[in-house]
Amino acid sequence: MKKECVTMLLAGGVGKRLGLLTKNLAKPAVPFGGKYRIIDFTLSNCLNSRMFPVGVLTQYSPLKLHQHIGVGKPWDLDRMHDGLTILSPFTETHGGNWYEGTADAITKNINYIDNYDPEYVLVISGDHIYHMDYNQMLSHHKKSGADVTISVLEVPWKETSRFGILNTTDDLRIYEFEEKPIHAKSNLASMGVYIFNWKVLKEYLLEDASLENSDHDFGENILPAMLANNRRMYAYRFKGYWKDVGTIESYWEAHMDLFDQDLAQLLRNKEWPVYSHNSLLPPQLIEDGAIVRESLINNGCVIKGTVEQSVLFEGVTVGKGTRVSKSIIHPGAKIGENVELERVIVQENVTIPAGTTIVVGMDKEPVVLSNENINQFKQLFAGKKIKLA
Amino acid sequence: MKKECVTMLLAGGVGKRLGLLTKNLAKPAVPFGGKYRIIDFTLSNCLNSRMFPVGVLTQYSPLKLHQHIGVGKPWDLDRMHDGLTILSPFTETHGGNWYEGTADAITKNINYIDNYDPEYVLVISGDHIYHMDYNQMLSHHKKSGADVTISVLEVPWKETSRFGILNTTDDLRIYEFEEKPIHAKSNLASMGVYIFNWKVLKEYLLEDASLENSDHDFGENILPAMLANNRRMYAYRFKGYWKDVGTIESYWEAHMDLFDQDLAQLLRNKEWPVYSHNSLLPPQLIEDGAIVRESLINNGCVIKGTVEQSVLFEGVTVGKGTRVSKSIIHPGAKIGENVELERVIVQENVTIPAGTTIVVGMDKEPVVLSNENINQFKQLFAGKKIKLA
Amino acid sequence: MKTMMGLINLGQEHDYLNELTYFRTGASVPFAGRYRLIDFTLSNMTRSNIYEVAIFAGNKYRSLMDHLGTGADWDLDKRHGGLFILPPDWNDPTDISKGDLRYFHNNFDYFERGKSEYVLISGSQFITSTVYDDMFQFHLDRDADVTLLTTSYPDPLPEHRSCIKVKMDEKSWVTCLCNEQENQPVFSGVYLLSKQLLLELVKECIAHHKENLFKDGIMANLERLKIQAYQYDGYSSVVNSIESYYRHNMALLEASSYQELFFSGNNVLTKVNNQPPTNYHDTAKVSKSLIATGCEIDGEVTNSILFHNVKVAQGATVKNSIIMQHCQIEEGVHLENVILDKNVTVTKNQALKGTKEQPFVVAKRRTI
Amino acid sequence: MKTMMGLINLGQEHDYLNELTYFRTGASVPFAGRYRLIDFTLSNMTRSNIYEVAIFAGNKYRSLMDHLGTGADWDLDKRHGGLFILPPDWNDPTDISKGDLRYFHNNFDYFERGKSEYVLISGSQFITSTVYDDMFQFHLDRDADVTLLTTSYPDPLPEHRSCIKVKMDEKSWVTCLCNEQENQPVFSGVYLLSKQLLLELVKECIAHHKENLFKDGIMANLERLKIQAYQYDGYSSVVNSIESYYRHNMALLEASSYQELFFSGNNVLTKVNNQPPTNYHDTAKVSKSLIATGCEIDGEVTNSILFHNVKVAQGATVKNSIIMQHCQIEEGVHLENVILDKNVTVTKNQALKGTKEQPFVVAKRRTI
Repeated sequence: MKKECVTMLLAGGVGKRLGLLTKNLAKPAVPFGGKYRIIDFTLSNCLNSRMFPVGVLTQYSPLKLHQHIGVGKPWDLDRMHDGLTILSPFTETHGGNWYEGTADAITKNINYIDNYDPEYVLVISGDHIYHMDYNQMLSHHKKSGADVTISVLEVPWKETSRFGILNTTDDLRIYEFEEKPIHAKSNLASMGVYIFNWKVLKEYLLEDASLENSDHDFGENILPAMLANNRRMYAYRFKGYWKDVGTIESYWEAHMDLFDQDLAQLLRNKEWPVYSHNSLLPPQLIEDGAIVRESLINNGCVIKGTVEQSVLFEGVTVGKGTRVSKSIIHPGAKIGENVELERVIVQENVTIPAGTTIVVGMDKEPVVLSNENINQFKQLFAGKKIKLA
Repeated sequence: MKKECVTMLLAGGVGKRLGLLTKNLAKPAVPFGGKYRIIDFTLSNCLNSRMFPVGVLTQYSPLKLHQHIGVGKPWDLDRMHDGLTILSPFTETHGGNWYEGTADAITKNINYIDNYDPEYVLVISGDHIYHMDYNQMLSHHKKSGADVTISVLEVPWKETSRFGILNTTDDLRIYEFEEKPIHAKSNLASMGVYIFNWKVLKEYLLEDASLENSDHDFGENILPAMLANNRRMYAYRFKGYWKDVGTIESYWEAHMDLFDQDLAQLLRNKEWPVYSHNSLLPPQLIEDGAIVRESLINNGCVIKGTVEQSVLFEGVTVGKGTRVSKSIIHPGAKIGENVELERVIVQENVTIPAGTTIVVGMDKEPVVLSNENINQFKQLFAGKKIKLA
Repeated sequence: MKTMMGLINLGQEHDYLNELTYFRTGASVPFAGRYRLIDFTLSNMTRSNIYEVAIFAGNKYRSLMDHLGTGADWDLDKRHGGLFILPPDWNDPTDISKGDLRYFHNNFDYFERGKSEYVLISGSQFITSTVYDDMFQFHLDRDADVTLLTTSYPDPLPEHRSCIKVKMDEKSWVTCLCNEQENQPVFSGVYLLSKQLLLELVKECIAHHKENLFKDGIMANLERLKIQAYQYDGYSSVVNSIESYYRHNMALLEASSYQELFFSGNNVLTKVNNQPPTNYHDTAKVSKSLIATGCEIDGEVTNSILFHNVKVAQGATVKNSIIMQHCQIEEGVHLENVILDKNVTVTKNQALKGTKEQPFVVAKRRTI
Repeated sequence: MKTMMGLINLGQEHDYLNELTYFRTGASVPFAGRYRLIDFTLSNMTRSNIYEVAIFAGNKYRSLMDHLGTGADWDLDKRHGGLFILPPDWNDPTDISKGDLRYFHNNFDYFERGKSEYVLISGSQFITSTVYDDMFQFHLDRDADVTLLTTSYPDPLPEHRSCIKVKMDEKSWVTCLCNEQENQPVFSGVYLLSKQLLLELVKECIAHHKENLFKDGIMANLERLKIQAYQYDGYSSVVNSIESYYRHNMALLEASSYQELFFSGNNVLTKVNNQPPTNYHDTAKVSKSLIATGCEIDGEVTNSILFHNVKVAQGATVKNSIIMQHCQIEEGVHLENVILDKNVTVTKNQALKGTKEQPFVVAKRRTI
């Protein structure tokens, strides 16, 4: 079956800087926004842009991720011939075959792509929170006659040192990459969204695969090689919210962004819906005496206490006399009575015992609570309030 | 979600003795019977016995197999909470995690099984052609109070040396295993279908996992250890057709068995249907002058020549003046004009050039034809008839 | 293995919910913040090892078809078995059947094709969350012809008046089925019999120009058939009037009832609607309320039920009310003892007030 | 991105296939050994980047619902978009609409909900295998109000008599739509317009008490609307009578027609039926025939079409006939120029014979 463009979604990231959140979970599978997992934003972009087939490349701790994605039903990507396929590393006749880098992951699936005999390949990752119409970018790519188009975001000049920066001519042709430059010449940061002409990309992938000391990585190897060969590489300006939730702090921030009236549209934009598995729990019950303000709450929550500036995933209970503030509570967590939580992230199914107080100051990194460390906290600070300020 | 029994389907087999048929294909994915793949029989057994959830353990060359199985739709195993899950090896934080034996494959998925908190685990493999009601075997297992029940088949005494033989007391309690015994004491051969009490099995799996020089194999390690400990192990008699299509010869034989009126029921038993993906091709067209006898033909075939005692998968064309006899033709193969084929297996999408003759005698192993070797045959025997007799 | 198929017979249910059933059959009336009445029966069936369910669709079945879709949300989008919506589409000129028997007559082939030997029949007005496996085992163990699911209510309510009461002997064989006002166990409308017996009774009823399977086939044959009563003690309610509909919605605001109905067993399955979590804004004031996802709340909500995607503006108050999906409550509005059907907009500063016995019901798509 | 939704309008089609449409709508009549007539249109749509398809179901729609199931077999079992079967289920007492306009009136919300700006409308009698993407691009490029799919037949056949003929100028703007007997391009029943225009025309027609969207909304407005004709040259046929039905089935026994219809593009999608390969026994003698899977053949079959699961016993002969699924032809039977609807049994030594112009049609489930 011939398709104009095949999408390859890199979902193998380890997400080291997310600490406990990615202990047994691939980064794209980390819960987000009271209902979603991070990868839902990218998969919904694929559906809303009508960009399929989609090959999803997984590697690290993929169990939950595979369960979540399944055959792509929530995103209508369960299609007969051009839907979603999970591409994990697999055994061949002689031993294993792990992906050794982002480019290597594509190289090992050249057959999958060639099945569709495409003109273009869209490469994206499942790590970011944003809405984007890839189809528009593809139209732009076709018009410009580029070999590669890289989507870029204008970032504040003072933050350029945190990003991969693209230096371009006025017509957005790229002549230089700078990884986290101290003195940036441009504020156009790469979003990790690429469209390649497949013929060109394939050539570079095969070349790169034969190099022994290559990391087989797009940013490190493939794109620089193309630039060195003077390939036509263009930047494509993206406007809108885009966030790499790569650290605990940015993960927490992205949630607080959801209380901003404008950014609330990230979840409730009817023109660009974000899809996920639906909760099977009954509506939330707000009991007599509860106070709920500036918060996002999902099905099955039972609230007796106070919830402020917090995001509660499904099935969370909040006991009487308890205050949950500036926090993110993952599915099924049970917060006992007379608890005080501020700026914490409570993991799935964790029970916070009655009387616990954990208040984290704005200058400290939010604390991730698991069943293990909540016990340590309890032992360490038995009877005392924990303030990390 | 609690379930009484979890099914674990071992589908990682290499199938070495099937030669070309398993060059790039896991054995369970090898085409069978004009429409099916070998694993369809086991998966249909699971549906017809209402034995789910099913965890399918894959490892070697699983691409086609994964595509074929998907989420289990053809077998109605695409269920919300208790359907089919593909369990491939995956990476953990530190390196890879290949399955090292049949028992190891289960050990590495203890969490999957424990999710359902089952009393029993049914272990089967995706390599055999048979109809079996596993639910009946489970009832028997429960009644007998066994720790393990092993399904057995009475084989002709002269063939006992080809099987794993179980020696039992009169009430079918197992007291000894013999692998391919020269002088068998019993003709009860194991079919590789086991039901374990999960608590007992788990104990043995964990014990075995800690042994350095174990092969982590059910037949080699787990069952002998249980026997040594005097666990209650019983045989369960199965009656009916059962075939391990482990060699080219037995693969061919099993196809010829389909012309036996009784065994034809293997494919057309309405009480025990075998499900697979449906062909999307139009009905077969038998043209003027064609002769078709004692054959099974699928959709999309266009027959101008003669077909006898053969099985044609979908989309096969047979040219004018051609005779196909005692052969198995995989999907999409094109047999040119004036060809003569006897006792061959033509692989998917292979083109047999006009005028080719390949006749294999009954004393030789049937020949598997691929696009590569058909060219070699052509060069070697240009203009000559090939008779392997 | 003996198995049951499910049959939800809406062919004999009336449109008893006034404004709420102007455009839809009773079974598809929204309930408890995210469900439709039929979801309870349907979920009970699909959890009970029932893999094929037929629905006699009655009239006004379009919203029902829309709600049920492919059946995927109940795990019924299957190739073998699955969900069969059987609307009244009669084309047989020789057909003499009447009442709900017409559905059987015109769908005989469906029953013949099905593989299950037993049929579990239910309506949509008995609301509970359970599985029928124990009842099935009970039916087999007792070797009954028919088994009725009964339950008892310590304090009889008005809605139980029209229910059939069941008298039985000490071995739970049914001795009398009638509408007496005594406090007897109530028949839930759920019963179980073999397919063979069912089809015999249907044929007999049609041949004798009868109109109602249960009344004419089962009740009238009480002497001849061996009928068992299977007593069920879980949380349940009967919804057969606006008043009982309102009351049983409101009952779920009690944490104990909410827990009993929704958290004592499996989940009640319903149509997926992909709403984001509900957004409580700065000025929101919510208490004792059941709130679905996708709502945006700036106002005050007390003792009420909001379905998905309801907006309550700042300065609006909603009290003792049921507000269905996609309603908009604008600034300064006051609602009390009101039921708004879906897609209703109440414009600025309007006030609507009913009583608890007679809530004010607004039909769907109105702007007030 | 501009997108189309599909609408298969059976609301204005008649039951023109005698015995074959006694119990089913024309769209669900079996065709070409494994399909139903509607499969062709539906497959064309789902291949054309059309992700939502509505069907105005007409009468006798039960077999249609049964055939379409969840829509999975056409990749239409989706959460957003998908397949919507809209049967005649009218409950609006204020409804004054007539004819196929009633379907629009009673399903306005469906059209309003849909996301596509364009609607491709089709009946079920034009049989071809194609995609509509080029026609859509043509419509956009020409900036037309309406685009009609037309085709030409070098040798006009009886079935083309009742088709609408299209006259156009050199820029393919339509100048005349009429039923003249001249050999003009034939309108296929497939046309395309914006949803906005469609709904305007519908409202206008209803307000003026009209009865037929195409006749009263499009043909009558030929002056006012900019109508393009998009000429299509692929293999096609029009099936609107028993005679044309029989002839176009038989045409597919020619290898060239078979290849053109089935192998020139994508597959025609139909309901999955899980049949094993067809079994040709020792005494089978088959030539020039189209055979579906699941058949068991011991007898002689010439110039015929067998649907799935047909049994032809030893000594039976089937000639120039169409035998639908699950038929049993017993020993010694002779059939010639016959159409057997499904589930027909022809008992030993019976002979049935029709003519090519008037084949002998046997309604389903008969035993002869």
